[in-house]
Amino acid sequence: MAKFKGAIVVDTEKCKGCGLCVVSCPTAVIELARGVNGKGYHYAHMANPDACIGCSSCGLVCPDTVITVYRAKAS
Amino acid sequence: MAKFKGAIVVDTEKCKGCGLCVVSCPTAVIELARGVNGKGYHYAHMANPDACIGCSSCGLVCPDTVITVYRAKAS
Amino acid sequence: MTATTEINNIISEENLVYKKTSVLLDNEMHYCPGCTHGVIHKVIAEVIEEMDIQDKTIGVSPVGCSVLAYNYLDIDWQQAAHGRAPALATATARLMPDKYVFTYQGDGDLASIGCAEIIHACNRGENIVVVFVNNAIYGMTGGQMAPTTLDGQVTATSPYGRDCGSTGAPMKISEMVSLLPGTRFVTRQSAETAGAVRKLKKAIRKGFENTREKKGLSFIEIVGTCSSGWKLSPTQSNEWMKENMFPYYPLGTLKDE
Amino acid sequence: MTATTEINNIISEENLVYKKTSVLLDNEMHYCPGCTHGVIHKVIAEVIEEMDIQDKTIGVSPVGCSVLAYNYLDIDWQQAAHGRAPALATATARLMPDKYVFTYQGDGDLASIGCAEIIHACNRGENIVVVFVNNAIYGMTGGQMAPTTLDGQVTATSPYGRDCGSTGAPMKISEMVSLLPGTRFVTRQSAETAGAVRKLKKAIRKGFENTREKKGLSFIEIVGTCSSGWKLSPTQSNEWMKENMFPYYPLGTLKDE
Amino acid sequence: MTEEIIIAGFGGQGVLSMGKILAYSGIMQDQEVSWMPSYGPEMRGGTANVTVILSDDRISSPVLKKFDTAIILNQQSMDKFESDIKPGGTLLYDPNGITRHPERDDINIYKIPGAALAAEMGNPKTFNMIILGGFLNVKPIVKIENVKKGLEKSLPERHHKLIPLNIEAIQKGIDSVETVVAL
Amino acid sequence: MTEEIIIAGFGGQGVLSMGKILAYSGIMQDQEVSWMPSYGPEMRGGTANVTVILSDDRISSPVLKKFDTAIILNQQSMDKFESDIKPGGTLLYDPNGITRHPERDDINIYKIPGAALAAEMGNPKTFNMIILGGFLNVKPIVKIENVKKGLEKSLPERHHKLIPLNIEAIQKGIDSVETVVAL
Amino acid sequence: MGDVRLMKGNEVIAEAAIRCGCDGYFGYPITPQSEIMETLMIRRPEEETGMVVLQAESEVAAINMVYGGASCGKKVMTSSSSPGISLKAEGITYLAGAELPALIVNIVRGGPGLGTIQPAQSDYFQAVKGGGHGDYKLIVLAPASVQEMNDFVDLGFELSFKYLNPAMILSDGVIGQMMEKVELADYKPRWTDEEIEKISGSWATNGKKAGSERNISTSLDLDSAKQEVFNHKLQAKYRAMEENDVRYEKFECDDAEYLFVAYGSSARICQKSVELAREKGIKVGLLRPITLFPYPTKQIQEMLGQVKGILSVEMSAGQMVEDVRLAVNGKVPVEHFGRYGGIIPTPEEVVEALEEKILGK
Amino acid sequence: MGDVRLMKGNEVIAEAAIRCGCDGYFGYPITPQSEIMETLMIRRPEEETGMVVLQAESEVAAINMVYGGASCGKKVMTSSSSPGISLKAEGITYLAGAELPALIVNIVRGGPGLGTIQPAQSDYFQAVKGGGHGDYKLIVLAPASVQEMNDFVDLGFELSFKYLNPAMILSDGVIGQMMEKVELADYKPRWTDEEIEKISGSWATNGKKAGSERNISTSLDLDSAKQEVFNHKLQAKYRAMEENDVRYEKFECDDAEYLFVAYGSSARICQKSVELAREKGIKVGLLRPITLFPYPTKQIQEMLGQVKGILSVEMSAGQMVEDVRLAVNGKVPVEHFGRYGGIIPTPEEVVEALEEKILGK
Ligand SMILES: Cc1ncc(C[n+]2csc(CCOP(=O)(O)OP(=O)(O)O)c2C)c(N)n1
Ligand SMILES: Cc1ncc(C[n+]2csc(CCOP(=O)(O)OP(=O)(O)O)c2C)c(N)n1
Ligand code: SF4
Ligand code: SF4
Ligand code: SF4
Ligand code: SF4
Ligand code: SF4
Ligand code: SF4
Ligand SMILES: [Mg+2]
Ligand SMILES: [Mg+2]
Repeated sequence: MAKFKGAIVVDTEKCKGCGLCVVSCPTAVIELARGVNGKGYHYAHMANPDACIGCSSCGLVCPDTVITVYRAKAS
Repeated sequence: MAKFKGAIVVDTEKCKGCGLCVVSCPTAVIELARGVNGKGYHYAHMANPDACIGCSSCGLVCPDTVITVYRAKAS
Repeated sequence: MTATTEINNIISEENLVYKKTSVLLDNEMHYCPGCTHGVIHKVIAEVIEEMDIQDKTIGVSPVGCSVLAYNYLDIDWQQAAHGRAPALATATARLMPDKYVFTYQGDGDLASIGCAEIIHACNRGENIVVVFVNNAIYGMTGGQMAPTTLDGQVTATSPYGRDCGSTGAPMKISEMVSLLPGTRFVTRQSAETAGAVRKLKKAIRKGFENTREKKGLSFIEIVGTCSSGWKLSPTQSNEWMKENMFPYYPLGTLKDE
Repeated sequence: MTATTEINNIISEENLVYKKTSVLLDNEMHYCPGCTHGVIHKVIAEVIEEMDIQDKTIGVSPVGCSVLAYNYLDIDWQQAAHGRAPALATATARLMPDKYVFTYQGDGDLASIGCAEIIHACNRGENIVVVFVNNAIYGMTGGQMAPTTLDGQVTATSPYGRDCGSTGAPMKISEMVSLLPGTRFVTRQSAETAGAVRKLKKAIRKGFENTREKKGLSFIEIVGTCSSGWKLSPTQSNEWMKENMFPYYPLGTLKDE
Repeated sequence: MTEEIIIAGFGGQGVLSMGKILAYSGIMQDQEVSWMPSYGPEMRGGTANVTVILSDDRISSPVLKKFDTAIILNQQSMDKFESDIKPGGTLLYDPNGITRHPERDDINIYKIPGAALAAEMGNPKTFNMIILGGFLNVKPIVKIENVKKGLEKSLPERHHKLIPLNIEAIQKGIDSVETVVAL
Repeated sequence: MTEEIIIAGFGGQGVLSMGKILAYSGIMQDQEVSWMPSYGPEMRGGTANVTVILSDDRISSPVLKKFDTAIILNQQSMDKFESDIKPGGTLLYDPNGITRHPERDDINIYKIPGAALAAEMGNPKTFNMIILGGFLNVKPIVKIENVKKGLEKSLPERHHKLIPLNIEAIQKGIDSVETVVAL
Repeated sequence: MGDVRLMKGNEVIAEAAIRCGCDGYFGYPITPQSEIMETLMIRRPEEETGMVVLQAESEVAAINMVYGGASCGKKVMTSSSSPGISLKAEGITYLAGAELPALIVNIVRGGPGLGTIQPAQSDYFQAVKGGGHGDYKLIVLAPASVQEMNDFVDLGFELSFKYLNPAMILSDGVIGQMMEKVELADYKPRWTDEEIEKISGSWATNGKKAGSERNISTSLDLDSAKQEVFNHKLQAKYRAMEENDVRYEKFECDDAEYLFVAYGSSARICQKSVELAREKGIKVGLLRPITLFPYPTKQIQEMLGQVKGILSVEMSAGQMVEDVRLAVNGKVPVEHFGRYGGIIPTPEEVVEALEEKILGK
Repeated sequence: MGDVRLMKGNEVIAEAAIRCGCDGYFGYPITPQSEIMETLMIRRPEEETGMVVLQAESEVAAINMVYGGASCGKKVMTSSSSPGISLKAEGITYLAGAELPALIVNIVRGGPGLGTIQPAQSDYFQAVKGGGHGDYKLIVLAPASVQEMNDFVDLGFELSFKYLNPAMILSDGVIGQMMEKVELADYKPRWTDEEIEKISGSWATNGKKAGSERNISTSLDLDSAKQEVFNHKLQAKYRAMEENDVRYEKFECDDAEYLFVAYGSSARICQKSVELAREKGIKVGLLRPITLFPYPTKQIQEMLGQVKGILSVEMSAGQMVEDVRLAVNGKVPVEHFGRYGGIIPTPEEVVEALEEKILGK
């Protein structure tokens, strides 16, 4: 089991649904939503939150810098 | 003794007296004249004609292409 | 504890590990989804924040998709005529030697119309950082061929694939400028993975540090994507880039003096 | 037989070994005494005569002392804007692929203002010959600094000697263009001795032969003198060139494919 | 006869090509036509609109301020163009995504559920042809046979197999118009 | 007082600097001056001429067609400028290299063997000062002390040691003028 | 009727170039005219007619490629939009100075500087008075329809070769981006070497013919006396253009008491304004200069007996209005109405401007 | 009296730049103005005042260096001659579009193309109507003496900063190559960072100050509505220049029945022509526009009650004459006399032209 637990917050209104975070996540946390945001994009969201290790990969690769990443020692 | 005898003809009116032929001659044939031509240049001339071996060096380096070179088997 | 409450516990100030730097403005970027320009902007902003040089940094934006870079980074900016950013940066750096001056240029801007300006700025060793975004296409004008477009690549002005026989080989700019004594640091990076982004950040930081030490010109090429111009999705674009661009434009540092 | 009669005997048609080619016109050249441009003009004219391509050769003259090259070689000429000769030659060669097109350019023209045009023409591998006369100065405008001016060299715009720290190192153009896949033949020659002139002629001939075989771009740099700009006599200039230019711009062929 | 039309909506809705097919149809019946898009910044996305004019006479301005007909496909365009319809003119719109319906009472107003019908047809690309059909119902200024000829002329050969589907969509549009206000 | 002068000769004869010293001398006695060279193509060699005006009033055109005085130092310049001297004006020339002597009879004509005198002085660089002296003989428009001041002002410090030689040459020139025609 | 299509103005330029036997196009992308080169690239004329199409490294390179190609006696062209045309200024004056025929297309956008990419007519001065240095003129054609975008390519080359002077098509995004019905011209074959010899043999630098003088393409004459003579020759040529090749069009001018003068897309808008104004009972006509140089000065003067005031309508802050005023020379009031920076005036506001600025007087 | 020297116009430009506290010069050699940069290099101002002097790789680079330097709130300048100025066209319109102050010197030579290196005034249109694209204007100063070459450097910067608009000194080889007595200005120190902050803090891109908005130097606005508003602002600025900063000089105008209008070196020649004509009993005066933009339109109009005819004298085929005609608007005959392509008219032939073209009428 991972030593850290993580979580991300996506600014869904600003997300452009490019999917780069999805492929960058080592633990397959993120998916694009079925629904669209105000701009018509399928925004990213944590589909599998438990798997998040807070590695920041998604945040780093997001071109629109709409992901904030948190990480805590696994309890 | 050289196998060839040479001679050059300088178009003295067009010569600019740069002296490049002088230094290029392997046998020190050429000198710049004391007098000047119509343009005020000390033109090149064969000061030491006997030494000419017709090697064409002077002709080749003359920027104004005013030297014609002749060569004959040494008699 | 449900998953949601657990997440809510994690999401708190003290656990914050990654957020947008304040040097990035809130203006929404006009770039297409997945555009590499966004990642690069962010990385530059982070370096500026970390080095605490926001008040001393002047960016010079090109004509290209990043023409509006000034809308996104909260620093002073000059918007250059197409290809001429190195000329602006030259004057700016010489007139204000204590400032950090960088150009941000696309491949059309830098390698095509601005070829003379970049080569001469590199040769003079201006004390600037050049951020060169090579997406192998003219993004802004609708996807025409650039000097860096790959052999056979389809663009609006090479609709049957670039014919290098008649248009020349894709230009390897980093290789070229690394030969000039004026460049001190020449590196080729990318930005498609977290690791690549981290490396890119180190490179850009090194560039600005070189400026601080008045070392001369740092040239940072970033091989990027243009999903609109390439007519692929952003993720497909990354794959295409890895498969086609990286072999021709190998990543790594060419010069570090 | 007196010396004079002997000479008169030698001076006869059948003993002729060197004379002005008819491709050179009778117009007196406007160049300063000893200027390398004259030698190079002659050599090009001789190659054109020997290859019998006077009716198929188009010269493109630059802005520089050789702007009036069209007054001296009896072929068709285009007079280009400063630095742009490679652009003219590109169109001319592409529109008339059976012709021999060459540019004749100085170092200010080619390396400074025309930097983008020469690099892109080289990169595209245009089927032309480039004759590049590097005399390390702007001759025509009265001896200002060129990109190829040597470190410490005094010119009108570097009156205390070129300061490479602030103006950059003298540019090695042949080295640079030899890296571009579009160039097939890149060589650096000189013209100060008979031997050098003969070699230069071979190089220029090879360039035109490459054109005939549609091989692409041949780049022939000639390290030359500018006695007016250097403020030396023509013979002193040659010495200065050998001592100072040749070590920095070593003669020889860089590429022959 | 001169008909001055604005077609306005999102970038991806096929606004420009609908206009183009309409204009081509006009040519097929020997009319003068003009098709004038608004072209945006050197960037992607956003709204799109096109002014199409069909006339028996030489066309003067291709850029207009007042229109005989407005075909409106999103809210932004409704806000922008509703007031530009000439009194007595025509407004046709797809209510999908419209939050503020038209308010004028001096024009003819028609609705057509284009998006819904396209979804029904299982092909979102038929959307613009359905709308075109709707327009041809209320303003039959070009004959269907000329639309067909226009399609033949404007589509590349390899897409000609799609023409029947397009005609079907147009027919569907013709059949699906709902009158909101008829003067 | 206004004196409009043309000085014309070969490139190497010091025509321009003679004009400059004359102009500087004018400044030293608080006159207005102008010095206008003809500047040739971006190339070396050839002829040189300069128009120098000294005046107590503001100077209008620095470019003139007619001159009070012409100082002529080669044949080409004689051919070009002889006719441009105002009736009653003055021509001063060095006969060295002149194949066609001046023919006008409505002007004052003076000869000065400048080249010969310079050779005599063993310094060809004094040539232009000798000519200047000749001019000052026939037109003493500036005082020698002002010429001296002008030389001081115009020559870089390191060349000040040459001033006595220059003054000597000027004196030689003043003493060596020969009148050809005096009206 | 020939080949009738619905096409964009920009695309038609490309098509017309191929069909009129153009030998070479050299360009650099810039909105709103990149479709010209893109259309050419798609059409692959190198396979069909042998035409050379090359994306240059810059506008500067492109115009100098044109200079090279034109020097060979070939029909060559380039296209760009405002900032790119500014970069071509040196090359353009060289073309004029070397008396070379060539076609330059400017699809104007809003300026100054990088400006906007929307249509404008603010490059009139640059085109007509000379963006480059020296006393030279371009032949400037202002199409007002897609059909004219087609026709003026051929016409531009024709005039350009007639006078050995570069010609410019001055248009904007309205005409460039709009589609209209266009009847394409029939294909003319490219000139053969023999034809070029006949047409341009006395100056084309395509290889010195044995027994004849070499040809030189140059704009240099260090001898200013000769340079002045050459300039007189240029001026005489420009006067001949003014004499023989002014083109213009009139709408509803017979009974006009007022006059719009407008070119290109503004003229299209003014046509509508004429209709609208006449509905209101204002007798206004439109004179549309087709050639901006040579300018229809005489044709405007001929209207002066009849009209009481003139409104020059342009998408600029007031440029062509100077040429109208120079023609009118104070005889009747001349005012300017313009929207600019990328904004297109509506036919309605043009009528309002007429009422306010001319009738209100 | 200050520092009086006998200097060439070109040299004085360099000297004045150093003395007026210029921060940077960026240029590229071209005859007949290379002495400007050469003088600067000899003077080594980098050691004296800290001024940066850099030989750029081209005119295009030089003008864009000026754009960069001007963006920093610095006093920067460039100089060139006709072909080089044509290459700067894009950069110049960018400066105008970004509202940047800068000084550009054009020592005009005969054109078009490579032309000659002799003096000419055939770049008037380019300077005054706009060589670059878009609706913009330069402040154009035309010195007629070496003293004015000195004075207008400082004045050029002053006006340029007053209006945030590039200024041009339009001169030629007559003034550039001639020597006259000149009183050099006293040294002004270069602006300190604090002064720059005060003068240009609201726009200079010299580092974003904490707590204040970042500054951006740009000419782009993709929104054409905003671009039009911006253009209106520019136009208002140009009108303000016309209101407040027209400069001109009159000679012998009080009783004049005829008028020469001429600028720069032509005005010097015309001064002599006035003398010559008055010797013949012709009452002619001279109005010399010092600012070519803003143009002394009103001042010409004020002469119209008095004069019977006007001769515009320029070393061009007839450029400024259009502005004279626009001012006169048909009230009296206006004719042009010019020599060009590098030829300078003589005072005598100007008088002849007056007699023939104006008095002969
Ligand atoms: C002088 C000039 N020429 C051309 C253009 C049009 N133009 C705008 S951006 C661009 C190319 C952009 O490509 P690149 O530099 O690769 O940037 P990208 O958009 O790909 O990031 C061109 C040609 C212009 N604005 N100005
Ligand atoms: C656009 C432009 N810029 C500058 C010049 C001035 N100019 C003429 S020749 C020249 C440089 C010539 O030097 P180089 O190319 O080295 O030739 P050289 O005379 O040494 O043979 C320059 C700067 C010009 N004519 N046009
Ligand atoms: S990378 Fe950013 S913009 Fe792209 S889908 Fe993920 S959150 Fe959205
Ligand atoms: S922080 Fe790491 S594990 Fe968590 S979602 Fe982002 S990429 Fe996946
Ligand atoms: S090289 Fe030629 S020009 Fe020079 S001195 Fe010899 S002959 Fe004369
Ligand atoms: S031919 Fe040879 S030997 Fe004779 S003069 Fe010339 S260089 Fe000397
Ligand atoms: S066009 Fe390409 S470079 Fe431009 S924003 Fe879109 S993806 Fe990025
Ligand atoms: S200036 Fe130099 S390059 Fe020019 S002709 Fe004289 S020596 Fe030759
Ligand atoms: Mg790109
Ligand atoms: Mg050189």
